[in-house]
Amino acid sequence: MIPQATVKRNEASLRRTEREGFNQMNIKARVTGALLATVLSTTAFNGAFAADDTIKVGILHSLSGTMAISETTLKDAMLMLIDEQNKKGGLLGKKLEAVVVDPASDWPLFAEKARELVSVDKVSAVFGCWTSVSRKSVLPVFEELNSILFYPVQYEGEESQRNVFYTGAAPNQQAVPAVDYLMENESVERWVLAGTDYVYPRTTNKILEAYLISKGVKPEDIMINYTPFGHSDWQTIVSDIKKFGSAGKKTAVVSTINGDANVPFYKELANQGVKAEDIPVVAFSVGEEELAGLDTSPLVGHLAAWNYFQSVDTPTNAEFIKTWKAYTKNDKRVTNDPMEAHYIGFNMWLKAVEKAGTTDTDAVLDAMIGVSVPNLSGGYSTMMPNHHITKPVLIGEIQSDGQFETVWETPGLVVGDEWSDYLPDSKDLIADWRAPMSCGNFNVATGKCGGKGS
Amino acid sequence: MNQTISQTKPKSLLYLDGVSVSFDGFKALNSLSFVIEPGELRAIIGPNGAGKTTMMDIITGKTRPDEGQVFFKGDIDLTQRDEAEIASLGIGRKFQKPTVFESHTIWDNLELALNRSRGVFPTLFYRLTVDDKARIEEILSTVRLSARRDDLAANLSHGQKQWLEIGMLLAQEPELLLVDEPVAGMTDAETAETAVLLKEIARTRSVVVVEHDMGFIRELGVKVTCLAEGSVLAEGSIDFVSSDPKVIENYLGR
Amino acid sequence: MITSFLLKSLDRSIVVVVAILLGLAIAIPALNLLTAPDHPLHVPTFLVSLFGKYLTYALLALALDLVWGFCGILSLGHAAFFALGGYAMGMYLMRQIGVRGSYGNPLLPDFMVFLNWKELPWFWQGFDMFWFAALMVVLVPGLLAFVFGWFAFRSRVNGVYLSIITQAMTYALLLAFFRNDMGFGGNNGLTDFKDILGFNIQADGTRAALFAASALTLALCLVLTTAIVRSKYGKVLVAVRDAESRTRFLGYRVEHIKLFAFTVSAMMAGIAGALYVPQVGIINPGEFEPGNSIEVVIWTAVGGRGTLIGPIVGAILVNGGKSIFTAAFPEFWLFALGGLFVFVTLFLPKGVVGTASAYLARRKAHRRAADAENARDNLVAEPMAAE
Amino acid sequence: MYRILQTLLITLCLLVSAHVTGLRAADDLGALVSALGTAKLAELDDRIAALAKSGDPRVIPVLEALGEGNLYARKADGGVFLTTEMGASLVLVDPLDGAQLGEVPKGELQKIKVNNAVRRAVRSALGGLTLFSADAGARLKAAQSMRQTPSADALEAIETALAAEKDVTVRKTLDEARAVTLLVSDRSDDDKRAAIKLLAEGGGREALGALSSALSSADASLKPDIEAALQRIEQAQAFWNAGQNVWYGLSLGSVLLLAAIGLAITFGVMGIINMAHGEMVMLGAYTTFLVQDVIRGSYPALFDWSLAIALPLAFLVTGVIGLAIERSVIRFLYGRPLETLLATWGISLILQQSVRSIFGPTNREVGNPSWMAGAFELGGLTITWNRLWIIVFALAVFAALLFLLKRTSMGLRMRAVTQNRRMASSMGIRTPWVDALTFALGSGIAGMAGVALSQIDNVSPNLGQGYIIDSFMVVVFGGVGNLWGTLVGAFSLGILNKFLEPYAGAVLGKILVLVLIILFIQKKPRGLFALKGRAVEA
Repeated sequence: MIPQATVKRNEASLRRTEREGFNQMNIKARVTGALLATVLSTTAFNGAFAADDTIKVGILHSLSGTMAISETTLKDAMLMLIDEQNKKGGLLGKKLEAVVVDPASDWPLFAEKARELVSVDKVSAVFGCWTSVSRKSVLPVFEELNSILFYPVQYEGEESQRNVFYTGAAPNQQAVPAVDYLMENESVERWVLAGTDYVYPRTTNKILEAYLISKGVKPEDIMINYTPFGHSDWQTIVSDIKKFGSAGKKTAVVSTINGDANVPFYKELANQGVKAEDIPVVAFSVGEEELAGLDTSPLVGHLAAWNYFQSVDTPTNAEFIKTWKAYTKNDKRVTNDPMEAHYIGFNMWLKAVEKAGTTDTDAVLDAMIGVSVPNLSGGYSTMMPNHHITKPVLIGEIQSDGQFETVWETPGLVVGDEWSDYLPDSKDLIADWRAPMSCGNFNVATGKCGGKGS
Repeated sequence: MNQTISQTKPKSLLYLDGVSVSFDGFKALNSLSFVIEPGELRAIIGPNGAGKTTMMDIITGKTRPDEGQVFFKGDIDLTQRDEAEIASLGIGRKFQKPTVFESHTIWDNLELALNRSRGVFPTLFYRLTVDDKARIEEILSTVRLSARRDDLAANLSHGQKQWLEIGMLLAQEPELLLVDEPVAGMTDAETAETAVLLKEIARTRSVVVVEHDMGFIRELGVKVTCLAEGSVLAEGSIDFVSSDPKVIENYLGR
Repeated sequence: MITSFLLKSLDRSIVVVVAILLGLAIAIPALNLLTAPDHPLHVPTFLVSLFGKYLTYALLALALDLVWGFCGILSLGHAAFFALGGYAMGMYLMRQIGVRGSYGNPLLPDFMVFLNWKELPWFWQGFDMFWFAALMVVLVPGLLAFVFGWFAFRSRVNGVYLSIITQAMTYALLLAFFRNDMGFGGNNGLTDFKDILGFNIQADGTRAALFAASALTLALCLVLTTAIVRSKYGKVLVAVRDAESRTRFLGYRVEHIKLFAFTVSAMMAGIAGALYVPQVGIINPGEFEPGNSIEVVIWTAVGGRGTLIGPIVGAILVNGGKSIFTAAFPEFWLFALGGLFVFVTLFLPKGVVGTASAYLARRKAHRRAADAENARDNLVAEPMAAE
Repeated sequence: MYRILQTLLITLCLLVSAHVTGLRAADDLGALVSALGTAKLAELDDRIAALAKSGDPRVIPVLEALGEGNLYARKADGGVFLTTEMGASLVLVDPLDGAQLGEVPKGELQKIKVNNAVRRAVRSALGGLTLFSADAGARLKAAQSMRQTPSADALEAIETALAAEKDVTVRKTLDEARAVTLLVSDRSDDDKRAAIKLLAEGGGREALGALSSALSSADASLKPDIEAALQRIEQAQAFWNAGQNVWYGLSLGSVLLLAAIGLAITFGVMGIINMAHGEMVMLGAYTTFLVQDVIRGSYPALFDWSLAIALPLAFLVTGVIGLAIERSVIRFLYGRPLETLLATWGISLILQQSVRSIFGPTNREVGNPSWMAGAFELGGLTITWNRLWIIVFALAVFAALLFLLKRTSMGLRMRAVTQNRRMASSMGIRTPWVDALTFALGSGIAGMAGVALSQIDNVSPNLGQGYIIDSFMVVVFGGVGNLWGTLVGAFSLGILNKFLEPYAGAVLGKILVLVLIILFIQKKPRGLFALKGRAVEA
């Protein structure tokens, strides 16, 4: 019985690289696998994978529930990247095999599925998560089982973990430059920090508030507002913004409003006539994907800060967009920043595995630091010892075709700063995962690993 | 009339005075007054919508009157109490439509109705005593359901359900029993038997029977009150009431 | 006769289920800890936690069944009690982290540090002690249920209205716990736990022990609910379900009867939540999601409400299915899940266990009817013969 | 003064450079336009000013195109053109004489990049140029833009325009623009005082902004006047704020009403705990998307009619789906209301996932027709058109439904069946058919609500879930089975919510509303408009 199961899996994995056969075989194999694993709960294939001739990559993105709207695209992007790599001959002479699961926007399920990917499917690395809470939920799993997670979304920072690589932006790679831009180019003096009430906006706004005050902005010129997830009635808040903006000083809105709530927010902005020339809104969570659901012509000129825009004019990007459209068989599919983050992360992992000559976690973790791969905006991104990467910061204005046009960009690359310099409790902390320090929260003031201590 | 009633209040078992209630403008009871003496068996007749069921709702605390007084045993104000309290005071009620606990056995139905402490914890730790067992057996034979004690109440015939409900009322040991149309849907034989049963019950307590079946009421042979449009139309023996022209016009319609 | 038969068979099946649970409580940890990883009977830790989670869900469904199946109160807010119990446990686990947090603050959890909280809020006091947290696990959901039920049952809020306001309750709690200002970690909730009662929460031994604890608790609660349901109080519960005003006219204080069941049920749900959290490693406001409460109802319905084993079977079936399908058909599993709910309501209104036992009962009844046919004459002659 | 000098200097330089490099340019204007093509973002500001300075009306279309991002430079020779899009290519138009110059692939041209600063410059330049336009609308826009961004240079132009202006509305705006501009100029304090007085009387947010910025730079002697004016405006604003809150409340109430009204039929009248109700709303929104998609692709001229087309279609689509659901599932569940909850929850999962499979998980674009975009001012209230139409639409649907139920024979049958099924069927009403139609009606109305909600919310598979709980709250709060209850419930919850929001914040406000509903149900266990009487509890 045991050999039978193994044979089945192998057959399945052989064919899995073909897109057409992919779903069916995958389903079959996985049903068998999962049934055996969960129902019989035997060890039918513990250790039976050693001879597998594929390298498995886990994809942990919600395909249903509230986050499917953002995460499904990333799943498709990963499948495309894996597909492309297999066309180029795979990795270490083996084919790559994607293992897709659906954590269904349910945070505890993220942890369960992560555990399943690592301990049952024996994947070599996992690409996944979107929300901070899903990442927090799976962190202990990756730590315990010693596997690797690539996290592709901009986040609040304040974290550096041995088994996680953060390929999205830290606050200093997005929020701070955006505020700088508005201060310098638009001479903004009054600020509305509007966000969804969760940890990313809270932290980002804390950092921004400290930063703005350090730049001489008066506290009464800062208005902070939080709304629940999926907030859809923005009338009061938009009119408050207008009111706040009519104090005779140039005003801007820094929006950390999340996903779904953005469409009604922008619709209300447009209808109440808040023009970018008067009160520009700069957003950190609005990308091409979010704008696809909107008529953007009344929103022209509102801003977003990212590390990548689809409109970036480089040959690598053009190639990437072409492949993406061909892969999804949809000429209107857009690309966005988290997709680029997966692109960078995936290529870094490939390179690190080649460098290490194995997919063994410890070896890859060591090899990752210092790896440098091209990003889509024409430069190179490097994995830093704090497991964050270097990126350019781009400020773009919304165009009437739903794209962004870069109006400003940092002269060089910005290194992701995991522990913000503007928060009192984290300014003394750094992360460095190279030996001998190997610490995610080293306190430079006390010279000890393990946070602030006291 | 009011004067005589207030004089009878202290010794009467049930005392209603000037009770009115309306639903969405419809006056279901209009200054209704009457008295039940201890040990009395009283029949109440009246056309549909005369307020018979509403009267029972008020006595048992299901509906609060807009105005008027309702006293039990002289000085217990029923308008201030809820159903459970009133039931514990000793007023039992049988519904028009037989209402028994269908997913319980006949035995369990009676056990639940037994007049024992009804709090959460007493029921939680209740054990069937020898006395209780004997009492249930006794009622079972009174209502002629001994043979079916372990059957689900749902499986009883309509008439049997009526009896079971009467049995439950007996188990409750009320001082006053309100019975709403006990013979509706019964065969003649069952009707006659029910009359016997009610008379038997009335020996130890007061009973108020609401019924349309004039034959049945005649069989009971007790004082009759006729209600119409929410107040008392006539009161007296069955012959007296049924010869009253107002009653004939309003109810008997001959 | 049918009832007594049903009761007897129920008795037997409950004994069987309790025995299975006790067996699992010993066998699974043993197979996990004592066998080598490549042994054919080895149970990987991954599955131990997964099964442990199912058992806590089963306990939650059992708690719901006590009020829904036996008392007719369809609570669409039971996940709230579950989550509150979970939060109480989460707070204890959070306090155990101590200086091992990212910021090394001995008193404040990480999320408070980076939101600049200066001191521990009053409602976090005491949670460093396990006994206190354990007490809160039952007291907080119990108290909420008591207060909520006190008002609702006294005003005779019934049926759909009650369901909707329980939903409003869990929705309001969801929004409240989402707020970072509440001091429960906002959307991220509580996570990154280190140890429980001094044992490393990620160690295989701890996981096995948690599994065993879940199985034992479930068995205990099953026995407890059986006792409740079997007592005269349990009969009153069913009476309230079937004919509430009749019960009232018999002199029972229906609001007290309901309140007790509701509170006990909420406490059980709280315990389930407390066992759930250390096994999945996170508690966050998502657990208050009204959809979660509806799912619990569905597990109960699938298994069979009004039977004590049904909810346990239902919770394990549906969640097991979910685990398999989310991995096997990530894009299509919702169709399967949705289809299952429609199928069960249409074709198995009594649930899996209900239908099975009704089938058995019918077969038995048939046999009995045949006997009765033969004995009819005797029956008329001797009314007591059927006893 | 400095600014004028600066502009003059730069214009001079430009003119010189244009002469030097632009020997081939026919005239100065041409050179100025071409200079846009080679400018960096930071330089554009000044080159726009230079163009504006020319005062030539031919500049207007060029600046407009620049602001809208339709001005391109040819990569080959740097020539600057107005363009209109034609598929993958652009139609070139000569910037000055408006001659069509044929189609060119996009790749050959380079868009002249603009940012907000440039757009502002374009706006104020256009303001100066169109102040004397023959079209009153254009003049009004110009006056508004001058009021928005006052610049002392423009004062004389405004005054000239004011002298000639006949149109009352334009005059009023110009008056305000003059006052605002005067405050930043170096006119006498008396003039300024008069301006302050005028602004204080007119009120409005722009005045507030202009006055508060003037406060910081004004002479000490003017400060008390400005402060008094500010206070006066703020008082007036406080009054309007209350009115604005009522409006927002009504608007939120109308959204709640729309979301709940279909449920008032399926749940309120039929007693089905219809968890798939939100998905019907979602399907209505997707129907709108499909209609707009077809229109965008094939009949762009019909876009303003898209909602009118989508409404009956959405009603049909969701009605038919509702019919199918009723016939295949619900009809087996009458009399078991709590089980309808489970089955419809299952159906809602299936519908959601179907939409996700067909349309993808991401948001779909549904645009506002022009008559639903923008806002107008009513006294101190800002009223957005889409909200206004949604209120009108919600009330219309409500009225139509009321009429249908109370005044038509179909409605009579529906009420008969839901009140006493057995009696109705014995009177010859085909109850199954009426049930199916009633459910279809409820679903169809939910679909129409979806058309309206697509105008203000995401069109995504999750759309319905956001409304389902609120809808149930509204129906239960209003009293199950009572349409008027739903109406009153929706609007009172909407207004309550909006009055709580400024004090408690959006989240806490919502929590408070929920708690209040729970408490209210204790007080009135059957909602606001409960049916009373004996029959209810029997």
